Formats: sequence, C-alpha cells, structure tokens
Amino acid sequence: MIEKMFFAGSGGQGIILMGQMITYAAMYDNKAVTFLPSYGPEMRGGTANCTVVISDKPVSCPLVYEADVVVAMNLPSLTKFESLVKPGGKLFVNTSLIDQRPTRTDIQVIDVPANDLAAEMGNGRAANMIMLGAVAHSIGIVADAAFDKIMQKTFSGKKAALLDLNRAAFHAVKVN
Amino acid sequence: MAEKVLMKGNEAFAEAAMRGGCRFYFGYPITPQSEIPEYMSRELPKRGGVFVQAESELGAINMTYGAGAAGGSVFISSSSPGIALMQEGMSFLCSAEVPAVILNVSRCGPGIGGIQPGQADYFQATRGGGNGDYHMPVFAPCNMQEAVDIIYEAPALADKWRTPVMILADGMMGQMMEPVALPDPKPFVEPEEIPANKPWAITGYAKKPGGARAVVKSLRMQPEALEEHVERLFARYDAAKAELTRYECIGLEDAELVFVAYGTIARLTLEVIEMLAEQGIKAGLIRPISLWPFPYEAFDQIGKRTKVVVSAELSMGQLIEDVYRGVNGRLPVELIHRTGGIIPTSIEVAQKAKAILEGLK
Amino acid sequence: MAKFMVKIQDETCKGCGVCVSVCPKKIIGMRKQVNQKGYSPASVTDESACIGCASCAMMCPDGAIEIYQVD
Amino acid sequence: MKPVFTYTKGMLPVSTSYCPGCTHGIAHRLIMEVLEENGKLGDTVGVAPIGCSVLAHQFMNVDMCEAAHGRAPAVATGIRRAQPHKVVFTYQGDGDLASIGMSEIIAAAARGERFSTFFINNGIYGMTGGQIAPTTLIGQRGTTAVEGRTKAQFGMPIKMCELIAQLECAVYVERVALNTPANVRKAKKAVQKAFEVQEKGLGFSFVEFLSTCPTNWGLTPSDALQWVSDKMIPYYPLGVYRAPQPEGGQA
Repeated sequence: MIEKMFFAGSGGQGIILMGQMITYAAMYDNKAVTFLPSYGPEMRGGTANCTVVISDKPVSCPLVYEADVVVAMNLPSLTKFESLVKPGGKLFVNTSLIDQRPTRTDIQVIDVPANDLAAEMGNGRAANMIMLGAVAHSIGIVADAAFDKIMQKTFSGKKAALLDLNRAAFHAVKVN
Repeated sequence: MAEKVLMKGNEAFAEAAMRGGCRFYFGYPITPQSEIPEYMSRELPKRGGVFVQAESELGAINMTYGAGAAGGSVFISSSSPGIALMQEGMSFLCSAEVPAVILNVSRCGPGIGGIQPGQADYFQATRGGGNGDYHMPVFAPCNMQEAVDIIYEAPALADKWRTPVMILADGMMGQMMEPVALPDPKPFVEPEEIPANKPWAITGYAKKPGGARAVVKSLRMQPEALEEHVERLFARYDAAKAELTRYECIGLEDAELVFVAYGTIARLTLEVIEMLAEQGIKAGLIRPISLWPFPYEAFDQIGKRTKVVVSAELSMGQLIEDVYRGVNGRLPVELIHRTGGIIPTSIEVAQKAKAILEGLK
Repeated sequence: MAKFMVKIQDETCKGCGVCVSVCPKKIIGMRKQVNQKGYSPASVTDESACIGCASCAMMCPDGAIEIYQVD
Repeated sequence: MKPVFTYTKGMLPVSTSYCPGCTHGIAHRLIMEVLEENGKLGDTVGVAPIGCSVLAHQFMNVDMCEAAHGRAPAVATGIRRAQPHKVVFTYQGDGDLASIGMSEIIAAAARGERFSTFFINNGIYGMTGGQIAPTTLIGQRGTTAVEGRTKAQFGMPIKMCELIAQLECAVYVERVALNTPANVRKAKKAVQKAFEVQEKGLGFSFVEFLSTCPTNWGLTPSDALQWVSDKMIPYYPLGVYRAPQPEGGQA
C-alpha cells in the first residue's frame, strides 16, 4: 500500500496543518510517512501546498508526480494541480470557494463544500478539518483513533477550547 | 530504540547535533535552513549550551574556529552561498586542525541561484572549497534517520581526526518531515574538562597537564615546515579513510544499469529502480554516503551483467568525475541530471535510463 | 659611583635609537661596532648621570634595556 | 640591586620580527606586563591577526591562535563562549580591524563581547609594504597613493574609538599613544582598565594605540615618534571615549 497525497490552497487556509495532521496520524498508526511542504519567500497570502506519502514500507521518494489524492482548497489550486491526479485517483474540491468544474473525466471528483459546512458549524476556520475528515474517511488507511490522538495534541493548551469543534468538523463529511 | 517522532528535517538535524554533544552553535539566517538557528536559539540555552547569532557567515565560521580552538564542540549550518562565504574559515579550520560539524542545507546556484534543493556544491564540498591543499570528511545522508545518525556521530569523528566534518543535505531534506528515532543525548563537556581532554586547545596553560603553551595556527613561513604540515594532514586522511568511507550498494549483482547517486536524488533513484523492474529492467544503485573519502571500492562490486554506469545528480556533472574514477574505464559512464532547483521525476529518470540502455544496443 | 645600572643587551638591541632620543640626560649613544644581527646597539655613555627614570626601557620596543638601583 | 625596570616574563625570550623602532614591541610588552602583574599569563587566550603581528604568538607567553584577516573578534567571541572564565583578547592592526574586519569588530562591540581588543593604529599596511590604510592621514603617502591620501579618492581616515564608543555595550574605549614615556605609562593604565572591565564582566573593552611604522613611513624611529605627536594626535585625540559609570555616581 502506498498513498501519495497533495494538499493545495492559499496561505492561511490551514493547508500545512492538514498535511501534518494526516502525516502524524499515519505515523501513530505505524505507517511509514513523509511530509514535504513547498517553501519559498512568500510568507503569507501566497500559495501553500504540501505532499504527503503514506506507505506500509519505507518511503523511497517523498516527491509526488502522480498523486492518488489531490485536495484543492481554492480555484488556483484546482487549475494548477488537477493534472497531478493519476488516472483513477481522487480529486477533492472545496466547492465553497471553487465554482468551476474539473475538466478531467478519468478521475473521481469529490465535492466538499468545506467553508459552508464550517460556517454552519459556527467557525469558518474549521474548513480544513472538514476537508481532512472527508479525505481521511475516503482513503480509509489510517485508523480514526490515530486521528483522534493528533487532534488532541493539536488542540491542547490554549487551543483546547477548539477541540470539540474540530473533532465534529473532522467527522462532518463521510464519503467513500 | 527510542520512540519515533515526526520532525522537520532542519529541527531533527539541530537536535541530533545537540544530542551528539555539540554545545555551541553560531548561525546566520539563510533559506532553507533558518529553522536551525531558530531551534538552537530556543533549545541550546535550556540545556546549558550557547547560541550566538553571528553578524555574517564569516563571523559564524570564525566563531566556530575560536570556540573549537578553545576546545568547544561546535555545530554550525548554512546553505550554499553562506557556505561559500565560510570557505576561508574552513581552510583555516582544516589547516589548524580544529574540529567542528558543518551542515550545508544546500540550494541551487551559481550566485544566489535559487532556494530549491540542488547538488551543485559537490566540488566545493569534496575538493576543498577554500585555498590550499586540504580535505574534510563529507557525508551525504539520503533520509532523515540517516542524517540524524551521522550528525550525532560527527562531533566524535571531528574530535578523533582533528578536522571539521561536513554534512551535505539539501533544501528538501531540511524542509520535509519524516519520523526519526533520536539517539540518547551525550553530556556536554565542561570548560574545566577541556585542558585534560584536548591538550592542544587554547584554554590557558595554567591548569593544563604539563603546562605546555598551546598555539593554534595555520601560518608556516618556512616552505619546508609547510610541506611537512600538509603531508602530515594527508597522512592522517589516509589513516582515516577506512573509518570514514561509507556507502550502500543495492542490486549490483545482476544489474544491467547501475546508478550512482547520493542524497535526495539517490532516494528518488530507489523509486526509479522499482519502476524499471516493473518493466523487466534490472537496475542497481551505488549510493555514496561519504562523498569524501569517496567510496571508489564500491565500483568493484559491479557485476558482469552491467552495461553502463549512470551518474544521477542535481548538477551539471560533478559527481560524475568521481564516477569516472570509480569505473576506471571498465564501462561506459552516462549522466542523468537536472541543474538543481528542478528535481527530475522518477518517470523522467526511468525514461532516460531506458534510452541510455537502448542506445548501447 | 653610579646610583643606577643600565643593562643593555647588545644582541637583543636593534639599534633603533629611540632610547637615545627619549633620555632626558642625553647619556645614551649608539656603538660603532655591530651585533650579530648587524645592528649598532645602544650603550650608556655616562652611567653616573642616570636618574633611573626608565624612559629608555619604557620606550624600548625590544625589551633590551633593564635598569637596577645600585644599593 | 633593586630592579627599577625589568622585562616581563610575559614576553618570550626571543627577538621579535618587527623592524627597528616599531612600537608593536611596546604594545606587546604592556599587555603582557599587565597580565603578568595580574597573575593571568596561564589563564589567558590571545588572538593574533593577519599583518605584521601575525607572529605575536611567538612572542607573547600566553595560549594563542591566529585568525584570518579581520576575523579576530569573531574568533575571540568563540573562544570566550568555550572558555567563559579565561582572559581573552585580540590584537589587531588598522587594515585588519578597520578595513577587512570592520564588520566583525563592530558586531562584537555591539554585542558587548566580554573580551578586550588592542588596536594598533599606525596608519598604514605594514607587512604588505606600505599601502594606504583606512586610518592613513590625509596627505600621508602610501604605495597605493604615492602623492599622498586625498579625501576625494579615499574619503577621510576612520576614527575607530569614536565609532566604537557609539555602541552602548562597548563599555571601555580609550585612545592612547606610544610616542613618549609618559604616554606609554598612560597606555599601560588603559590596558589595566580594559582587562579590569573584562574581568568584571561589564562588556567589551577597546584600546587604540597610536603607533609608528618607521619603515613604511620613511622616517627614523625617533622622527616617527615625533610624527605621532605632530600629525596623528591632532587628528586622533587621545583620551577615554567611554568608561563604565562609577557605582552610584555619574559618568
């Protein structure tokens, strides 16, 4: 089993956090993992993306040229990275912010209105957790308990009040 | 084995250096390694160590020289242009036989170049980037655990062989996260212990066993004295080679094509080898872990079926110079490369490898 | 009887003459003969006139001059 | 016989490599005298620069290292961290300190590094053969300005004490001259003060010695001393530029 994932959006959407949380969860679940962020001079407001590889044997290459999963959190990410999905792979589209449709027909497109759902739950900033939950449940290779462990670690201390909300957001969407 | 933790490369490098006994860090911010001075500024003082943000890379390497000459265990880091600026100091460290651990989280050049990973500092690292005749051990790990293990070991190697030791990583390794098992921390050496441990160090001679005055220097005005000194350095290099030469060979016995690659690109090559195997092509890998001394002996393990040796690198053909020496005319040598900044896809490398094999028919 | 003894080490002296110029009593001169380095070393011409001010020693860049008070 | 003046054990019993009449020898002696009197010879680490005094470690009886051109303050910063309880000093010339090493000296002073810098200002590059230095006076000749330094070509000579004294963590800054017995006595007091400030952990201390280079100035040693009085001191005034405030008192 090897799952290559690519998360993309804009700075401030919590893209890196999504990638890191699924990486941690997979590690807690005894998988081999790598997490590779894009890095560059634009500190804020630019594009943000990261690559996550989860495998049951050591990861040879942390780079992704054909992704099993691409997550597009905004429109520029969709147009730029739609082509990265390998035939038969999954493309998650944040339809709250993306009003265009993907052009590919050889892939599975999964619509998640992440920002709308988060707003309904009372905190628009939880959109990334809604999307992460959708991705996690769709690929199904990492146990929920491992996610809960990283959820508790991430939302602790000063952020402890956000735990319940984010937990709920993580479980809001279940797709196959 | 300790429980694995997920760490960003740069932070894991810094942690490994501290655990290996490095008490001093002198740094200057430069992408893609700035997390290292940040991490050190938080962590070292907590553990009784010293962090100084230097005025420049020149300042940093010379602080390293001073602290190392005074017997301290020093770790420093920078990235390609900063490492270039440090070369004057490295030549000094090598000539004056001052130990230190130097990490290059390299990017691509020349000039300011770009901040993406590259391997074009190979000559600078392995040929001695500063003036004069000298070498320093250079290690190029290809994953986080290997990097942590070698950085942890490096201070002891530096002390043993009285030389700076360089770790050549790249921006991708510095920025990515991967689980690592961190080795147990070694205690820091106290200043009072140094005169006995390192009698050559400039600690003041009052408390030194024997009370001999120490001078750390590199100037030798008499050419005969200089020659004797340089020959002594090189005799030590020869003595150190057996311990320092490190490499990994994968699938050489029946490989039609043998890649030679280090660091990030070696990791990618592992995926290429799997891809080629799916297409019925046997490929192998010689992965130098020490770039200096270079593991020329690894090439003796190349089997009878091999038709070509390919240097895969993120530079215009630097590693290939050592591949030629290793192959020594026995087989054709080819180059698969990008300039750095652009990491070739494994698909691209696999296609080029196939084209090379077909070209031989 | 001189009150002070001015000890000038001929072989250390580089014959720069600074001591000659700073001596308030003008009792230091340069010898005719040269030392092994090829310099004409300084020497005291009238030790009895020395007041022990040590100006010469103070200014000697080579530590060639030492001064003692004679008991 | 009672000694009135004896040569310090802080200087090794060897002949220095300096030209006849060069005041490097006086500066060396003063520093070593103070260390000997303080009983610190065995607890001191010095840093020699590039230039005529690169071989200072052959003359000064303390542990020493050579630094690359201009880098002595960075090297001393490292030594200070590894040996926090030792006396640390750098000994630097004007090309080394005020030209190629300007960054290192200013940064070390700004950080208030707890070591002492002894700066030999003779207004010329000595070892390389008399080129214009950052401290060469206007009109003074050098092999890179045979008609003499002009403001138009080189700008004005740098006054290091005045520059360093701007920095709050440089707690002791004094300019002295090695041209007369009286000034040499004052210079020794400055060295004492610099080490005192260092040992008290107050911060960075800096002593500039106006010095001679008879060879490259083309003057006799005695005339060179006179030249310091006539030309250098008017442009580089002697005195204390910064000193720690006395406890409870005003500066």
